[in-house]
Amino acid sequence: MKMSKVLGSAAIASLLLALPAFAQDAAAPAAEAAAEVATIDTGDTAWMIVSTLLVILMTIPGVALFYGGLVRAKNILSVITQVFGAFAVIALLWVAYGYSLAFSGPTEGGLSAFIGDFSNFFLANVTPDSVSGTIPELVFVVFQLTFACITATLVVGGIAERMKFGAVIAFLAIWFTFAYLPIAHMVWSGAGLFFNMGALDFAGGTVVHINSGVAALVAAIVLGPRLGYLKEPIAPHNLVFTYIGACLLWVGWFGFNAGSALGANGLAAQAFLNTITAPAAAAIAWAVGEKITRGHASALGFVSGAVAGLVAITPAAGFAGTFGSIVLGAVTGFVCLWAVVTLKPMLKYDDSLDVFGIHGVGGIVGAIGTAIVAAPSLGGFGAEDYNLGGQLVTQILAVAVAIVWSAVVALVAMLIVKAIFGGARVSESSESDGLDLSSHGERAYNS
Amino acid sequence: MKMSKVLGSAAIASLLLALPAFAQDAAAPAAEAAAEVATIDTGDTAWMIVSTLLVILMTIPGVALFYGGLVRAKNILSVITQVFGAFAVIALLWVAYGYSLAFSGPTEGGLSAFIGDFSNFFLANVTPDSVSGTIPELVFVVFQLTFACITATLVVGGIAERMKFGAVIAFLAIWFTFAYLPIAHMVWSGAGLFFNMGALDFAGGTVVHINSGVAALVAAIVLGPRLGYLKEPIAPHNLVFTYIGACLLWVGWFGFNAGSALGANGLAAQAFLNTITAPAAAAIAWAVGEKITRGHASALGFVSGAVAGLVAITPAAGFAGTFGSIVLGAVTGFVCLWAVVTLKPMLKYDDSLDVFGIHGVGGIVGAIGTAIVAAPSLGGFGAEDYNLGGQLVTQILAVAVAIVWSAVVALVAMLIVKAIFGGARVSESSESDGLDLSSHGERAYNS
Amino acid sequence: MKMSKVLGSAAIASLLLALPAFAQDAAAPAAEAAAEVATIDTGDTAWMIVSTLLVILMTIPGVALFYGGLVRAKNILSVITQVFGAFAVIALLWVAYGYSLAFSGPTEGGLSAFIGDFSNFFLANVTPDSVSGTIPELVFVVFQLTFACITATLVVGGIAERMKFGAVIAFLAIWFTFAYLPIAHMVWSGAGLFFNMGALDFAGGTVVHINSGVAALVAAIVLGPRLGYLKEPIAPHNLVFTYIGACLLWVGWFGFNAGSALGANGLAAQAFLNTITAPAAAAIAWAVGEKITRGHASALGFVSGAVAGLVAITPAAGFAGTFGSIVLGAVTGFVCLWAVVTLKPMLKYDDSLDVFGIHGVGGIVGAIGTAIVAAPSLGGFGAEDYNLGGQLVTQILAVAVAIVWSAVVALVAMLIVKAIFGGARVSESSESDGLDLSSHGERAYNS
Amino acid sequence: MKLVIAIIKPSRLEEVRQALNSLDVHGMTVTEVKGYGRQKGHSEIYRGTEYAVHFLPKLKVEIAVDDALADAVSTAIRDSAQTGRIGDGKIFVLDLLAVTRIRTGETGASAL
Amino acid sequence: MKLVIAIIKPSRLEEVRQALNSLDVHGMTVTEVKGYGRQKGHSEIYRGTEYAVHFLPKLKVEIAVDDALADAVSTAIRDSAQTGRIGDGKIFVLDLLAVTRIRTGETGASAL
Amino acid sequence: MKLVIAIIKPSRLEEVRQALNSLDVHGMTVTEVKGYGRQKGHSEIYRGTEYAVHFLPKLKVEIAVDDALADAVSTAIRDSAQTGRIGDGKIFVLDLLAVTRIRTGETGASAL
Ligand SMILES: Nc1ncnc2c1ncn2[C@@H]1O[C@H](COP(=O)(O)OP(=O)(O)O)[C@@H](O)[C@H]1O
Ligand SMILES: Nc1ncnc2c1ncn2[C@@H]1O[C@H](COP(=O)(O)OP(=O)(O)O)[C@@H](O)[C@H]1O
Ligand SMILES: Nc1ncnc2c1ncn2[C@@H]1O[C@H](COP(=O)(O)OP(=O)(O)O)[C@@H](O)[C@H]1O
Repeated sequence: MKMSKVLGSAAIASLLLALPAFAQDAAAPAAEAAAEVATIDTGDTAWMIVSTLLVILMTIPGVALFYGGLVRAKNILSVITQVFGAFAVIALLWVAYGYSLAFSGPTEGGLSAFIGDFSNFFLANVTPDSVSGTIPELVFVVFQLTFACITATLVVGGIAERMKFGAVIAFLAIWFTFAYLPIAHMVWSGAGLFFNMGALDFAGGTVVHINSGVAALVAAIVLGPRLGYLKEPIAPHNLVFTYIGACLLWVGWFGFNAGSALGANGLAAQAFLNTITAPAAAAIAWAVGEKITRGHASALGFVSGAVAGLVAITPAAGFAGTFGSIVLGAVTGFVCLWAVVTLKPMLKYDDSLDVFGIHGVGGIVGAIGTAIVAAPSLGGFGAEDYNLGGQLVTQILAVAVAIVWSAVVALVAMLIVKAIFGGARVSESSESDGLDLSSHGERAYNS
Repeated sequence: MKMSKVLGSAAIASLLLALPAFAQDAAAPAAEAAAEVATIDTGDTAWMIVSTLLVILMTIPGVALFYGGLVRAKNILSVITQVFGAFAVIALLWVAYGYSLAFSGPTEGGLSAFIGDFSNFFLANVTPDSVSGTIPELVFVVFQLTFACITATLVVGGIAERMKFGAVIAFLAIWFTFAYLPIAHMVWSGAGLFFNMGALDFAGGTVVHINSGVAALVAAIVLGPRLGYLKEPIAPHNLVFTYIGACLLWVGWFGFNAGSALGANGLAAQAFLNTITAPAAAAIAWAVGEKITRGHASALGFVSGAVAGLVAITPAAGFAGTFGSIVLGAVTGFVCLWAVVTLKPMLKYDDSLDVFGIHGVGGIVGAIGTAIVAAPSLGGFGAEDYNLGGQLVTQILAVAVAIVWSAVVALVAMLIVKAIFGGARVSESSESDGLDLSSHGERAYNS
Repeated sequence: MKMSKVLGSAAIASLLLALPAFAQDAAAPAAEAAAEVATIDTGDTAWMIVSTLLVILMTIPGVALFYGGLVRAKNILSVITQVFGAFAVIALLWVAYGYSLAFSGPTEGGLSAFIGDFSNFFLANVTPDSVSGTIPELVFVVFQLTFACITATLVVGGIAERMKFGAVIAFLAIWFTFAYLPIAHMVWSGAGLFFNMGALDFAGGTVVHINSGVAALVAAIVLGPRLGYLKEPIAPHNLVFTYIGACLLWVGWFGFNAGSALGANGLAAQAFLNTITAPAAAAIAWAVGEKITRGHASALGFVSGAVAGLVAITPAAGFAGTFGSIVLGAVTGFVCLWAVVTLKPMLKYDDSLDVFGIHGVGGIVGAIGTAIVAAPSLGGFGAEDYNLGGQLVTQILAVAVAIVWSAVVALVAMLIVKAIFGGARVSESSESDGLDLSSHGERAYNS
Repeated sequence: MKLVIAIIKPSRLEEVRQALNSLDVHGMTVTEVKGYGRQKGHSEIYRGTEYAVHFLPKLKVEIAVDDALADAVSTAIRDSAQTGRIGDGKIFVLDLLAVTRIRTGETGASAL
Repeated sequence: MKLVIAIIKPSRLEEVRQALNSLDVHGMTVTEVKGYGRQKGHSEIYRGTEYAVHFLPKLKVEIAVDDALADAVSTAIRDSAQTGRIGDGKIFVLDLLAVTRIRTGETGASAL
Repeated sequence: MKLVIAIIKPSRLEEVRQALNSLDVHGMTVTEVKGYGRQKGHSEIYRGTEYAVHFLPKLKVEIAVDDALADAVSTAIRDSAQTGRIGDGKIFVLDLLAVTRIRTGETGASAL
């Protein structure tokens, strides 16, 4: 088990056997950790601790504000409370069984390709001196905890302004258990299916973004549109909050992407740089697209583009060269603008805050694009014997499996929740009074 | 003196001689530092620098927003300015004599059990190359500076919406000098009373939270309730600001708690994990308590619970096991909910923003609870020969002394301030116009 | 080239040959890096990665909120979008040619004293394993990128509420290329003019603050005042946003100043401490000044003073002793208050958000003050053979050159932009409707 | 002329506006108000303190019309604003002595 | 019927509401307004620029009542809203031609 | 007495206030309102969804005056509020039966 954990924790590091230059330094930890006397590197540990809290900053208040500003004033508390509640619940579930199911278990045989086991139930056998790579295993545990939490909270954007609070939490808990954990295991565990297929996902484009985007879409469709959707205006009530949220997402994303190097090194630096260039290019692309098609480059456009770019670079952060990251970002900016402005109205679903349009679509573009930008011939850091065609197939395969898996689980979870809560939606009058008042007994703003 | 400083700085590290596993690594620094040629660890230094700025982030804007959102729109500037002003003043006082009185002085004899001396007046003898443990002494100086600052600003919540600006600052300066400094010395200095009693306070539950909670309560009582208190509604004017503040408190608290390990290591990792689990459990507990007693789980409830949990885990962060931290958090969530919802109305005092209800009560629960969750038999990291009963007594003793000390100083300080400023309260008309306008000549919101 | 890059990157480190105590450790990296096999220090790398994202946090959302809260509700989106757009564009320009022109090129001859060359066009020859000092060169690249970005966004405050969006971006791109890059090169490159003159600028007082303050002033004058300026009230629409922005500026500034030590060490610690004491003293000075002259110490006064103090300590952060930083801060607080309250109305220019009054004036006071506070006789860390008089002359010379250079480029850039965009200002009706609606087709606040 | 003042539920504004348009009434002034009446308010709780909120958000719509149109306008508003649930609001009619269009100085019905 | 319009200090609303309740008047509409009059405003300073603020926050309370009640209502408001300090406000009484309850279509006094 | 109600552009308030002062009218009540009329609104776009905004920000200024002053006040407002561009607003004049000053209980013109 220890062995597989180390592999698990060193999953990303291992992927880098691809990268010529700093392969040694990067892969070293794994080996070392496996050895009898493992020691930690305080510099790597410092950076990973910071990365962990950065991802928390992305979630609370990052995601909460990004979403909260986009809803009407009567629903903001409901949205930010759903995010906060989900964060707290998923954090405890992660400690209870999430980490164990995602990263423990045998290296092969049985279900090991799909899910781990309970050998670390409530972090059994994980002590302050357990080491994973060059950092304390507990740091790896909390770093991964934050990924699980933010993924769940992202889904909130799809069902905003109409779902019962308890139902939201229950839905996310079920979905986390049966969709997030297996997919995280498949991608990052040494025993995982995708991991062994050689799928590239540096910081979780598939696990986090495709996964949450698809779940949000399914949930939104099952739930049905908000009252008055497409009939009356439903304008964002405070774009400054949305802007603050987007900025905190960007800042926190450095922990998310550069942190996925699992150390303070040149790989982290490249991932950091790509996490600036891709969203910058995507923000500009989205704004230019708006300017051309609508005559105005909007504030919401800039920040939406940036988030789309961040999503797209996530799986490629450590594999793309500087130029590749710019191109990937720009392309994603245009594609997501199209998804939000053209695709959504076409299909008439009410994904309230465009979780699918930005995280789902952006995640897919990123996951597939990773195969391209990782190509050494295109300035990427893929292996010497890199086979673009083959990698493309692998990526598409992984994406397809993830989409189907997440969609099915989300659908079933919604049906269960509907059954338990006697419908997942609040009453019409509660919805028109606003969820802040009807679900939480408060209003956000008073004089 | 140097010796005691090192002990002081390594106080927490030393406590960990308790912890079997990583005692060596943790205690090593102290020894090393004592040796002639001390060198710093860049990884530990990086983490401690970051921890320091995280605690500043907790204060400005963290505490400011958490409190500011809870007052009426006409008083928000007064609250956030009191926080900002107190931060600036206490920071300078810390550099002038605070650090010296808290951490310098002889190891025994005279007042050494209660207070230090002036040997580091204006940081005399502290140069960029002085070392404390594995970090530059100056890093320890600023890290501790932030603790002093946040403690003072927390008190602002108790006297909000009615006290003269100058009086607030003067009161805090006096209280800082005669209550914060001695208690910090007693707990953290190698020569300190509680330190030598063996009281456990990992990150300052007694020094920071009990201390400020009690001072706020006393000040609030001396000051009397706000006009219209319990007669007319005094609703929070912007719960989104309160939410942002709470999130920044949580994020910053990782520097506060994990930073108190004074390095980037497994101990920091355990403290970090506990700083996620305890507040998560407390937030859920508070919300569930509300749901049961009032029918709604509120946004304010979730964040209040989280803060209560953060307070409670503070003294126990490095001593509690994962499970213990969850239990401690949950218990605190319920107890603080009771303190705020039942105790306060019962006693009719107007602790405007529940500093006592959350920091005072939460701090007491945490300080006493630490004795329990630290027990190895309960998965804690107490010493091998850990004696729960004895530790309980020690903790309760330390808490009692701190409460009395802080209360007496706060009372005297208020009386002095009243005398100097001809009453500590603003005029009735100033209070009903709002302090923003009457004390600062501004309004926060214009079109 | 590599050599000069190393010097460039180690520029600050080298300056510290001045500092007796830790000169060795500080300068070591440079040498080391120059050697064949350079290795990174993970602790230094961790801190520098964090410093980089802190400077981004200062910019988005820091600067955006600080400025956004000061404008009227109808223009806030335009301001924060200008900041966001500028950040994205300058980031890409930096990667494309900015880094190369600022830090590459021959060590002497030709234009090397004024500007670099294109040898690192699109980061050519910079790989994840290139090392600069004790950190990956890519970390140095992104750290410097953030300086370029924030400098450009600071200028936005001068032209707020009246300039065409495209014109703002174009103006900043031109000014960045012909003013920021050369001045950054002159100050920080081993081949730079000021660098070789021995001008002291620890973290960019001249490059960032004087530079942006002067550009903002010139742009504001060329643009002319806002409609109704000095006739009707133009009050800040949300001082809480301004407060949040100011706090994030302060927190982020630790990355800016302490990060300029390029490592996690005692020098960084001193810079960190000074970055607390100077702004604290300046905030108090400004507030006291207001209290005396106007009867009220205001919230806006406190935060404006703090920012002024941060600006002033920037060039001196690593050279000033604790006491010197306090004095420098206090003096700057008073001077900038005067500049904003007395000088501006006197000269009747409409520097909307006082970029010149705070960054320009504060930067000048700081740059000149650095010569004084760096004097060992005054507790500073100047070289043993420190010559105060001579240093003063050098500093004033550097400041003068920077002022003229920035002003001329800004003027020309504005004229070019006016020509291209058929006037740089929006129409009168657009201005009175507000730029949010007229330039971006949105409103920030809805119900 | 008459000044018709209607207190309606915020959600009905769009319907009312369209109903008036179909009567060729193309001008109105709307104010956000708080209403108190038969419709019960709600209570909010913050940190355990409960506040009874008696006043509910409503919109006040003011329309100046020619005498001839007054009844038609009232009826149109009643029909378009009605939900049948308590709190639908009221319509008040006042006598309007004079009207001036500021831009042109026109007065009387032609100023509407 | 009459439409009684009172401009009062925000802090007096609760008293006024209760005074009207005791007259069995259970309906009113309240608007946040800014008032200008004898009561002096204040000045605000931002970064040294001083703004004279002439308008002060007030509440406008509108109550439609049967003629018989009009005087009683005015008196009740005057007594409950009075602080004796400048800026207490005014009470205006207008003639009200017609009232309709939107929910039911009732008109006249019974619609109140 | 009369109650003069003017709907004006927000940017004209200061001019109107001064014009009234010069007529020795030192009291008024101002409300932020949204206006609908000939003046076209605008459209806003968020994430591709377009919203037509029909209502524009206006200010409602209410002035109670003695009959004798009513016309002068109307004229003063018209002149000071006029920009000549569409959307300048309207002036309505209503009959005012009674006025009371809450502070003193004075009634009639002397209460103004
Ligand atoms: N006497 C009144 N004077 C002024 N406004 C009134 C009066 N009575 C009711 N209103 C307004 O009408 C709204 C609806 O009245 P309410 O009695 O709640 O329901 P309904 O109109 O269905 O009887 C109230 O919220 C209030 O704004
Ligand atoms: N002529 C008027 N027309 C309309 N409203 C008025 C008039 N005079 C005063 N008011 C309103 O009454 C409020 C109080 O009037 P003010 O003269 O300040 O004090 P007082 O009512 O005690 O004389 C003002 O703020 C304004 O809202
Ligand atoms: N019939 C009406 N009843 C009430 N208010 C009206 C009426 N017509 C116009 N208004 C108000 O007057 C404002 C200006 O009217 P509008 O027709 O746009 O321009 P103008 O006054 O120049 O003709 C509108 O925004 C509205 O607030």
